[in-house]
Amino acid sequence: MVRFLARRLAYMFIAFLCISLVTFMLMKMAPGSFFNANFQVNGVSAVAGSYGVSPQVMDALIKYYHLNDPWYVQWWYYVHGFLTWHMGTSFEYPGTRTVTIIDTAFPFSVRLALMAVATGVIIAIPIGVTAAMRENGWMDVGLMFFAMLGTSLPAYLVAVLLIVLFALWLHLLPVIGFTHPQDFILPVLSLALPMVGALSRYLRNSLIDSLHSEYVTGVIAKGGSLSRAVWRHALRNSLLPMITVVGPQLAGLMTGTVFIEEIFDLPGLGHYFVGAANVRDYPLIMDSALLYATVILAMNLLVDLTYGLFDPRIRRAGDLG
Amino acid sequence: MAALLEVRNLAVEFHRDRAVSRAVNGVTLSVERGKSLGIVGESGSGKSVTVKAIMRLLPRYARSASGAVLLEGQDVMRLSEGRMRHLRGRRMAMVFQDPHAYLNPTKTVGSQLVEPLILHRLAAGAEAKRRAVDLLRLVGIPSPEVRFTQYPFEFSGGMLQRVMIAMALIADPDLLIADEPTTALDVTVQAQILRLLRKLKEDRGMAMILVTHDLVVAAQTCDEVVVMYGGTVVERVPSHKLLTASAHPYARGLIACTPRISNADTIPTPIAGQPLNLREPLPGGCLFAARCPDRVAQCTEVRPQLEDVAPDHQVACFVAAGAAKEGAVHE
Amino acid sequence: MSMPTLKKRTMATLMWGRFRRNRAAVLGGAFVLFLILCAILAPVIAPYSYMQSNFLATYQSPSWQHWFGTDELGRDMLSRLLFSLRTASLIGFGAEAVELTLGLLVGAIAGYLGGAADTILMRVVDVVYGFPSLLFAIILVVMLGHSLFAILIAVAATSWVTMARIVRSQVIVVKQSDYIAAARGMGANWWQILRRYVLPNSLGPIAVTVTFGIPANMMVESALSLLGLGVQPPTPSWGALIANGEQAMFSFPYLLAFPAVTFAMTLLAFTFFGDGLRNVFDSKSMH
Amino acid sequence: MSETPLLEASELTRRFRSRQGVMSAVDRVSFRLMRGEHLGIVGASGSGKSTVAKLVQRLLPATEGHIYYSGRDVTNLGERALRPLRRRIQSVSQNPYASLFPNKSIGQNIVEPMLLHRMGSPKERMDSAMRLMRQVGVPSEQFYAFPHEISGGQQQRIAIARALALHPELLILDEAVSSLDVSIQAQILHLLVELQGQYSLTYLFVSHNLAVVRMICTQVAVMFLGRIVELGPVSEIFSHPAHPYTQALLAAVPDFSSARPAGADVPQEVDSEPEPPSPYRLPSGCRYRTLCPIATQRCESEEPQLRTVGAGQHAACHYSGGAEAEPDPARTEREGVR
Repeated sequence: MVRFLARRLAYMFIAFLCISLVTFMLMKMAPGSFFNANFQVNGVSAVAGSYGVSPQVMDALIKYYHLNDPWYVQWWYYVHGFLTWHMGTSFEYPGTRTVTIIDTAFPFSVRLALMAVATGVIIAIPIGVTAAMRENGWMDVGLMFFAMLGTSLPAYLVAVLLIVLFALWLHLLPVIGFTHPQDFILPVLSLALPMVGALSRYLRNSLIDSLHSEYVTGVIAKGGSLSRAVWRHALRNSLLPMITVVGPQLAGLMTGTVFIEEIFDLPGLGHYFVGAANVRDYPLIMDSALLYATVILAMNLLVDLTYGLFDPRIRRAGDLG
Repeated sequence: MAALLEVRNLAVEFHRDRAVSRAVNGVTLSVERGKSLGIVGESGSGKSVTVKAIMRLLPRYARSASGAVLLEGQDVMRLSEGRMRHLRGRRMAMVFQDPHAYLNPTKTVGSQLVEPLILHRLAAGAEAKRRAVDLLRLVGIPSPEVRFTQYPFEFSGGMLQRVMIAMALIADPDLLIADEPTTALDVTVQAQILRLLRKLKEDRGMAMILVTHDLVVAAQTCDEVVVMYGGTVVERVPSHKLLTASAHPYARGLIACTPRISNADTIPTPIAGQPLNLREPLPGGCLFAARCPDRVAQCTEVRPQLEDVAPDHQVACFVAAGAAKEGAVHE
Repeated sequence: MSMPTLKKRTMATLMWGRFRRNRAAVLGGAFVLFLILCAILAPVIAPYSYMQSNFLATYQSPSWQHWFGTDELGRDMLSRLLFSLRTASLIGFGAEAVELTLGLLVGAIAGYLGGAADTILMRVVDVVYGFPSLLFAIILVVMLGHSLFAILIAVAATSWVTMARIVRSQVIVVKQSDYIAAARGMGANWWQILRRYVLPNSLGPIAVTVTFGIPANMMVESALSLLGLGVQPPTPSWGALIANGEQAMFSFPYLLAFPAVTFAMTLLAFTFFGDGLRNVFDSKSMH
Repeated sequence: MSETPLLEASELTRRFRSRQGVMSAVDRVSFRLMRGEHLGIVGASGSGKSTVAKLVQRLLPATEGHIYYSGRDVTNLGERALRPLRRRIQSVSQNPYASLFPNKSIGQNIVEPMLLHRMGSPKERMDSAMRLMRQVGVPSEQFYAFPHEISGGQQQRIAIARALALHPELLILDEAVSSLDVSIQAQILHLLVELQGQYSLTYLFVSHNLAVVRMICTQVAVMFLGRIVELGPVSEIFSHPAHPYTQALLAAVPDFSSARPAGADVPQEVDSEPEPPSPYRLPSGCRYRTLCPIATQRCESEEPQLRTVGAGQHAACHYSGGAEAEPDPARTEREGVR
């Protein structure tokens, strides 16, 4: 188990380096940078210009940001900064370390994503179980139709439709704001509903496979009821593969919040990222991209580990090796 | 002596994808307390569906069109699902063909073994475990305490089949139904499991139904055998007469084409033709008529019913029944 | 010897028969076909130009002249929707073609060869799988510019790995099947095996993935344009139309409703069609 | 013995590596199969009998040892050089449905090998496919039926017809009748006997069913955990098996002669199942000794090799047949210790 973990962590680190390298290269290869784009393309930069940057200051800035060093030094500067959590200063928000931005914005995004996943799983399980226990009945067909709607619509479209429904017609919920609990209902629902669609469909199909499998017949033959077979046996076995679905969903949500943050004007990291990409704020782009990559990689690792913990076959094999 | 279980004219149809499959077409059989009944037939004969219908374990798309399944006179087909649950595992228990498939792979063998006790509120906790471990020892599993905490994948097929047998017996049922319990096992293991089943039946005085495609296994293990073809019983015969004195042409054909190790220099005589296609409408007369070497005109017109040809020996065949009557007259 | 007259049947006829019974899938498929036609014929059937503004007819409610109304510049919404369908289809199908090519190549090589080639390729796939795909697309679009081609690359850049994984696992399943062993036993060489048996029998899940991949690509495209990172105006795109409609939704709800509903219907049509395909190819339904 | 065997395996070994370690699925297996003879390979599941079939067909590479075909070493031939050979060796596997091409009709399945070897014109191929179909007893009107539309028995007939399409010399039947009902099994066995005469085939017949092997084969090899423990003519081995494992195997087969008379015997005790050794951790010496009723200390220290115990009969047991059959000093010693 320890060896397995060590190997996975090593892979994870290599993947992290690759991702940082590719992101860095792309950023560098692109025409224009924060400074020369603002100076040479636009004449006077909107941002840098407002600080009255002279060529001397520019030189100082370039030096400060290591922009004249060889590429690998610059790259390492980002990676090292990220790994030691001593990240550099944002271009766009001079004087503000990206750590500060990340520190306030990232927890916000994480909270949003976690609330969405929790909501999604809590709604999806009863829907999946209900549909599976009434396989091909009208309840099943109806629920799965709505689940299909959920899977085929992106979160932001759901957000728009929810806004139309709750804010425009019913005047029930606020659309803008992020201070009161009710402000979060629509954003969380927008993220959760597409997930409910995917998860409940998955759960239903996997439960039905279980319900058709012999071991459920075995439980019934002992005198167990269908609901015991579902809750005590089949659900447990279906939740296991569902972890592999939830993991990437959660990772996807982390970036999916970008659009929701835009639509509802929420101060999450995605919101900052879009701004940073538009003005080529290298440090902020690099650091948030690396952060997201780390989260996704960690999530994938977690999925594998959980899988191992739940499956006795893998767990026992782990004992041996 | 009244039968423990009596099945009367049971019929089961499967409706799926707008197609009808007539799996069981009127099965009548009975088992007495302390006796064992073998149900033999080839795939598609309806033997497995019959016992699953007795336990009411058929999938939802199965329709039991008619008939009665009487357990000590009580028709289980008319029971509510809740009442039925009290019977399953408690009065009638079942052992299946593939033990690895019939156990939940993610739970320990022990937790599944005590489940009937907990479900039927017979025992729980340490008491349930003690009874389970005792039973594991009884069915011949070495170091049962250790085995109790292991998962199904840590068992060989033969070992796991012993666990399944223990699980079926733990609530002390009146009737044990074993559905092809040794088909997936090697011959040496098969011999051990069959011996175990016979021994347990004797010791506990319960009734047993053994479903198998192997006539020799049925003849060696059971007191009485019914032979099925096309979802009907074509012959009911005491097991000692099965291999030597069976009367139905299908039963005789099956015996003739079973490879025998003692006399294997000749290739067995096959039964002509293809098995019945249950998705097509059934023929009007005898279901076996199309493949039967002894067919007479009557066979394609009227479906023969089980008739006595000797005490305890019944056949659904005009020719065989006729011959028996003649024999009786001549005597 | 006389040849009995036999009616030739192929797998395709069997599958069509099975597909036809799923009404939702047939409807979805028909709608997808209709959408493709609309996208191709947009310049012919659009009643107006998508960029021609008319300041005398801004914010017109739906009418006989303008079925879907007009926007703040007086542009015909139906025409703009038709052209945004064209944009979405170009990205949807174009990016899917890129994904399919890359995924088939990588997945088939990894799955078929196995061993070191498989390990290396799958490590690469794992790394790409770790990429935050939407952020990566955003970076790519910002860096490469907002051309159709850049968006296409941005959409396909990370999503090909899904295809590669599916192709690989499918190829492995097929490769281990008894009929491939039979083909080897007959003396078929690796190319014959790949072309005659592995690919035809891997097609099902790949076709299903493609069917679900196209609307997924459309979603990414519209999401990018929602952020203002899509194709540049005046070329219309669903995301931009929806973003636009959202701003005016309180006064002119039809500006939001039409693009949102058409887009949703398009995505649904693909989903239902894909679901039908999956049922057809599902090996369990073969029996 | 001057004749060259059609197929010869010499010290054939196949090892598999897995998480649990290394195991020899097939361990130093040697046999000779003469043209017109039929060799049956029997054993329990996991004995390596199917692996032998795959090895001689060159579907799996051998770890060690050699395969000779008509005297020619084909162990390391490349795929291209193997191609003409493949025409002469064909196989039918246990699961006909899985081995037929699912995307082709049953007729096209039979055409396929001819197509691969560019035999005849399309018309000729179709004609001979239909002829083969009729020969194995499937109406040629069903040419365009698909494998999933016909019964298991029919599928096996088609698989046999497909194997015959290339006119092979050696037909490998890997549990080819095991999944069939007895009435269909008997039909297929008849078909096999009939075809063997017509095409002068040599069969390598892998099966766990001893009765079927006895009917079809002239020679039999009994395998236990990767080793051949007994080898010889069917008539000898079935009438007086020399190896304790063969004896146990034969005793376990339910048979007509041992059918229970009325009011039968009741087994007195429940035997617990002796666990066969793990293929990853074989016992020292003889690998059957932990299950063997006559095992001694010698069996623990010395691995028995196949040796002649009768007319063409070979067994890998220190105590079967021949001069060494009388009690060994080591054995009495063991009993003394007990």
